[in-house]
Amino acid sequence: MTTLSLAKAINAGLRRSLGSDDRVMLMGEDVGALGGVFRVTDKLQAEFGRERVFDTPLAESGIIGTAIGLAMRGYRPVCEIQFDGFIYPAFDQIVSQLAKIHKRTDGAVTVPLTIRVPYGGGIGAVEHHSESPEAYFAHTAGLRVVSCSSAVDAYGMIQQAIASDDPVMFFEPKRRYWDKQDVDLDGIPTLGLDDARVVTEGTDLTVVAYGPMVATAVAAAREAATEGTSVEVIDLRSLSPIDFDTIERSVAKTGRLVVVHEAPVFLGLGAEIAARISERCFWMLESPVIRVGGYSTPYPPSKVEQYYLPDIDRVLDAIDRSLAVQ
Amino acid sequence: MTTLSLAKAINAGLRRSLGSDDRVMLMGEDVGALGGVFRVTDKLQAEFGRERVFDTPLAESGIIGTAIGLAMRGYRPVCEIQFDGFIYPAFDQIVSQLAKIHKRTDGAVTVPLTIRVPYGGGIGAVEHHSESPEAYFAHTAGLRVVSCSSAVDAYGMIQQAIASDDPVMFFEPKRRYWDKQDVDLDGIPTLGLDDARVVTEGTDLTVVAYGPMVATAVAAAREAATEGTSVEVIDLRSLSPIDFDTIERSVAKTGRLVVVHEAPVFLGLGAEIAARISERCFWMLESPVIRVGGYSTPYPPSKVEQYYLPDIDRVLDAIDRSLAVQ
Amino acid sequence: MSIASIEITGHAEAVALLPTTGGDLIPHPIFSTYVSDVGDIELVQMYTDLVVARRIDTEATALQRQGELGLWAPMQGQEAAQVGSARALRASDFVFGSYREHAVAYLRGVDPTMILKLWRGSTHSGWNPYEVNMTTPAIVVGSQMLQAVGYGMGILRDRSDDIAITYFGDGATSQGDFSEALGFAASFAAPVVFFCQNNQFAISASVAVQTTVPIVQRAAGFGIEGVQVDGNDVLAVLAVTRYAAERARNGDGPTFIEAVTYRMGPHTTSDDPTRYRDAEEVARWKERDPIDRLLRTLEHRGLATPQMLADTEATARDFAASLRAGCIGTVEPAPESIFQNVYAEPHSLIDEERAEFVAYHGILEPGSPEIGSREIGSPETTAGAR
Amino acid sequence: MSIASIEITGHAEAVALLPTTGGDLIPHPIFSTYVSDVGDIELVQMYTDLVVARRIDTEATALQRQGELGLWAPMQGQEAAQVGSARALRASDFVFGSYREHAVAYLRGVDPTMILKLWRGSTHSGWNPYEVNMTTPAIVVGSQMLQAVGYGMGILRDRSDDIAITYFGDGATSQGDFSEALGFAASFAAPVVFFCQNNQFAISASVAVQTTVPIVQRAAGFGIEGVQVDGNDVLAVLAVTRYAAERARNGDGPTFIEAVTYRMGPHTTSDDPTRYRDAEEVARWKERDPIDRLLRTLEHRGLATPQMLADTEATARDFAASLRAGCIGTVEPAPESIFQNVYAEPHSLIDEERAEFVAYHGILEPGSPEIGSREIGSPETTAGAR
Ligand SMILES: Cc1ncc(C[n+]2csc(CCOP(=O)(O)OP(=O)(O)O)c2C)c(N)n1
Ligand SMILES: Cc1ncc(C[n+]2csc(CCOP(=O)(O)OP(=O)(O)O)c2C)c(N)n1
Ligand SMILES: [Mg+2]
Ligand SMILES: [Mg+2]
Repeated sequence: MTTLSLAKAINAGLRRSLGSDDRVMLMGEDVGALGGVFRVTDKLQAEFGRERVFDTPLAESGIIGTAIGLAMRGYRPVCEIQFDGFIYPAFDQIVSQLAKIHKRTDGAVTVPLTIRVPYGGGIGAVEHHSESPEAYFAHTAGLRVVSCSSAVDAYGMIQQAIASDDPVMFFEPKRRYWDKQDVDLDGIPTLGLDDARVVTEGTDLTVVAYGPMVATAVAAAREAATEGTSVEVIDLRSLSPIDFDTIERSVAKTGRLVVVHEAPVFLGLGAEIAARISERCFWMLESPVIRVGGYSTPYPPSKVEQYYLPDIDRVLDAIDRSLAVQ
Repeated sequence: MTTLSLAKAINAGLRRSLGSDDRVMLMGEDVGALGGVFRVTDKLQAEFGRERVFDTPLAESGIIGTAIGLAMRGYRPVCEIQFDGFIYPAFDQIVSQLAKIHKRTDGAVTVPLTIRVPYGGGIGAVEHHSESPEAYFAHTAGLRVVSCSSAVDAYGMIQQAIASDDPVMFFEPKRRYWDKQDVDLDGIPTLGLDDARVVTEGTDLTVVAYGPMVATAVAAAREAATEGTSVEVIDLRSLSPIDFDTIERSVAKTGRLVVVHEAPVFLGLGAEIAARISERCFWMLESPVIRVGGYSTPYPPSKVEQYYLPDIDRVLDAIDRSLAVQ
Repeated sequence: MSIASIEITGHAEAVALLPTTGGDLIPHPIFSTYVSDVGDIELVQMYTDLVVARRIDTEATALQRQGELGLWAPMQGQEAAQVGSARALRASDFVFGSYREHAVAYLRGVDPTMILKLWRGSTHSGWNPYEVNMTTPAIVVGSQMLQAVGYGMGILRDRSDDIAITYFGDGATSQGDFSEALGFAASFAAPVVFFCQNNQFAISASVAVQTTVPIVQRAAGFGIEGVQVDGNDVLAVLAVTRYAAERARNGDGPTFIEAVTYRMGPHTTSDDPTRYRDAEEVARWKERDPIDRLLRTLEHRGLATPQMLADTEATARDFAASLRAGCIGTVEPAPESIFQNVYAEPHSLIDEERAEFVAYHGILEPGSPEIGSREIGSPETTAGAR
Repeated sequence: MSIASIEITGHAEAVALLPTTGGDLIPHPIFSTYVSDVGDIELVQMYTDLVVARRIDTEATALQRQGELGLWAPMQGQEAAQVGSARALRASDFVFGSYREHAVAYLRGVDPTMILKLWRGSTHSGWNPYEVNMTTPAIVVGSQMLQAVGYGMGILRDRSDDIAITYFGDGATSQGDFSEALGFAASFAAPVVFFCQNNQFAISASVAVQTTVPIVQRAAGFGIEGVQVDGNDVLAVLAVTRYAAERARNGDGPTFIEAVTYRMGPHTTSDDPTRYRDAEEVARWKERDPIDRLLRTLEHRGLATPQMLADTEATARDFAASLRAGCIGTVEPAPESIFQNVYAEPHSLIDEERAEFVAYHGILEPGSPEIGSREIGSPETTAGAR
């Protein structure tokens, strides 16, 4: 066991993938000498050389477009998009190419490409550095979308993402980069990349969260416990596909569901979860599914971001509101 | 009253906007001499000149980016994106610029820009010509997203969109371009751009649709009526914001809701509608909200598109399934 | 103007080797040597290529008119640009095309029936890219060049002397992705040939909408060598493409070729070019027809014998007949194929949707009778050009 | 190589007018006349501009270190490029900047306290673009150039002789949007000046990652005239920008300026440049400091009197003091402001969310005590460079 921050756990996972498969490459802006603006690729260029870990010109579409070509040549590129808000120039290459090539070619071409995206707010940053664009990609058929919430998962999931023959959008909760955990560097992940995880067991209500909000949900559950409410917290882990069976099992037990994410509620992941669980658990739900998330506004200046972001209190409020329905 | 196809109604609406406001401009690929690949801008260049109706280089980001600049200079550009599947190169300019400039500048700058997008399938086209990308934009704060379903609405709504001081994504149901209606060219729209419309009144079940699926929903309602089921059909018209009050009023009456769109069900507009109505009408719903839509796959080759698209039968099946829940 | 900055001293005439009126080849100080091995047999072979290419095109257009294809993007006028460049490649090179390179696909060894499948609506592709080392059509204008560059970066890393070549139109050069591709190619010295078929139009937009200077000039701005070639001269195109390929194989990085040609037909079978161009202009380019151009050289050399012409015609006719038969005999995809190949690995949502689909429809045979056709847009729907 | 295609005969040295070591101005056949009106008073004025600009920068950096700003993007080393170009503009011209043009904003008349507000996290903007005819910072690299071109197209349509100028870095030239902007500007002959501050870095990436040839060369590929200028020579920058502006006003369309300069400081206050560049390189550029450069000319002319230097210093000091006071006195936005200005017209969803927000929080005062701060990332969070 090694104690690692979430960022260092991704670094370790990348190192392991680079070490075990010669076809893995890291590319992006500042991933080389600098080691990335969050140091997630720290020292990897020195270790694996400039042919396998390299800086690209400043062009996100170019990064993804060339990575697709590399993948077609048999490589397994891992692209870093520096911040959430800078992924949109690559949208066409991601949505019309990356996501569709396997289908387009009737299965002849696979594109095993991983796109790492530090995302989410809460770090006091300027505009475009705190967004949660995951719903755009989850709505796009042909992509897998995942988000880790802990160092252990970060380490395992990045390797699973790279090993997947499908394109994977790998969303990293940047405000949790410095959260530490003991990681078994020789361990093999116990869950599949698509599986949700019950993080905290409970019986009165289910909270589904992912990425940066898992810690918030767990803290809220702990707080609720002190008031005698038993909250089950599920870490979604995979946003496309979603492990609805795990959610359904939990709601079958609790009868109540709160979904939490930073992205705007309107058409966010919570919409799909609420819609599907409201349908699948129509007779089991004791109160409406409540969604807690960002507002339908651009991400605000950092001086007021704490009012935009879901926090423990807002999750507790939602729990209370759900429990109030009898 | 003049009988016009939906495409010609948009043409007439554009003509009227161009005629009444000198700051309105049309720009895009092939909108000039050709009149657009669907002839929606037919003859407008001849009528209003090359300064006001003009072809651009083949670059969607360039179209939207320069249109933003024109809008900042006081113009009201109307941009045509030739087909749904070609909007993604402009995604960054739409999502990070167009949508956010008003907020970014604390209200100092408004960007009254309309983006026309022929969308949806059913026309036997090759890849990228049949997509329904509206959810991407509806999830984006700062944009208004609308879709017309009839010539009358097309004529009124395009003028309202152009007159709006907000950026408006104007989705045109291309497979309905040739559907005709009597249009009062001097009429003033009776509904606001944000308002939904009850197209068919009914008491047993509500079907919400928009754009190309309204005709399908109406046909299904007609069919259901012959079997003694009274279906109320709502044409959403505005996808962001959504007129939930109108939907809620209807569901309060019928207790059952089916949502239909061509876009994939997963994180499509139906997800938000189902989530919100399941919450707002928790005690009124007699059966789960059922969503009928595209599958979570890229839009398929045209020889099988009829299996991908919702049709009357699939809507009727959903109605039956909803009614079967007692 | 040239002050204190870059001087563009002008770009030479487009390279040409075949005389326009017949007669001896035009000597070129650099490029002639690149086709010094091309003798009578090779010229006749290229002539046959051109004739077959045109026949593929006319037959496909006819099939579209008869309802067998949903759409077709004719290449008439551009055969030399495609044949000349494709003939410069090795089998192990990789082609990233747009949607109009039917002759290139044919020369890569794609069964032309497979080329038609996409336009018929039976698939988004038609062939396995790895079997012929050529991608299936890229419909999003500008999307394929970056992929070619990335593929080229992979070639470099493999220490291979293969190359990647990417085809695109004049319109495509306005897309940001195209410029990014030039930038990445230059920065990584990728072994890529950028092959622009400047056919003067992007649907209705004249090339003058895209650029105020010759397109070839774009390359120099990225430090990439550019060559302009007469795109209706199959020999010159062969020469410059061989030259560019050689540079790439030698580690000299990317080259940009602008083949100046003309789209004789409509943009696609849905297009109406009379709305935006003069018959006169078309007539002028008709005189520069690439097949006639080569034929005049063959005549000059006494190679255009009745026997040769009859053989060529027979080849083209047989070809067209088998193309037609293949097209009409297409086995349509099974409805359930919608759910195939969305992902390479299992995916719970796809499985669920497929199960619902099967429960609703039952298992349907490939080419099942059409359902819900009353819901598909009216016949006029395809009238708009695409 | 130059065969059969474009010949790039080389681009002249970057334009320079101020001698590096003091002494008389360097005469230039074209550009000297553009600054013939610049006498002693104007030179001293520009010197003051440069000194104040640097003080804004150092003060802001200090404020960031003290926790008053979340981040700052220093412009040290680039003052001449900004001051020289901004001084070439009219008030009615419109500036589309990136995020580092603090000196430009200052010269447009933006109260520097307003410049800081964005970096403090109190707003995304800081000033009303229409009051000073300059946009607030564009954080997405490459996004502003197309907007400048569109604005320029509007100027044309208005038959005005205003111009638009857009600032961006060397890294930004790799973005597709930049090339599209050049293309649109050329096609529409838009009155736009493209002003590239090539400060040699895009965060850690040397300009060599972006291009293998001088950036100025890019323009010619689009048929746009390019001029390379010594970006640390405020007079030369003034001259070439006046030249470019004149061309635009005269209807001669866009011009591209590459100002060769150096980012002396970190990319932002979060950056650690020791990871990617030598102290030696930095030292070499220190010798080319733009303020010292002008000072030497002032000395040569006897203008660098103790009085002048003291005055300048006093101006800068007062400026810094008021900047600091303004920053610390910033009135923070009210929490409810989240919902303001999302749309210009009423929007039911925003209304609903705002109502819920108010019901939950009550009405909060501007600069309300922080809530939920335990939920915001740990302090180390801002350690990564941005
Ligand atoms: C991104 C994108 N925008 C628009 C279109 C619609 N479209 C199809 S072909 C075409 C013109 C392409 O012109 P060019 O690049 O010159 O190629 P050509 O058709 O002449 O071979 C356009 C605008 C598209 N396919 N992709
Ligand atoms: C689209 C986009 N990608 C990445 C970033 C992150 N980023 C911020 S500044 C920067 C470097 C910009 O370099 P350059 O254009 O040379 O400007 P400079 O910072 O040197 O002034 C990067 C990569 C961004 N802001 N926008
Ligand atoms: Mg063309
Ligand atoms: Mg720079």
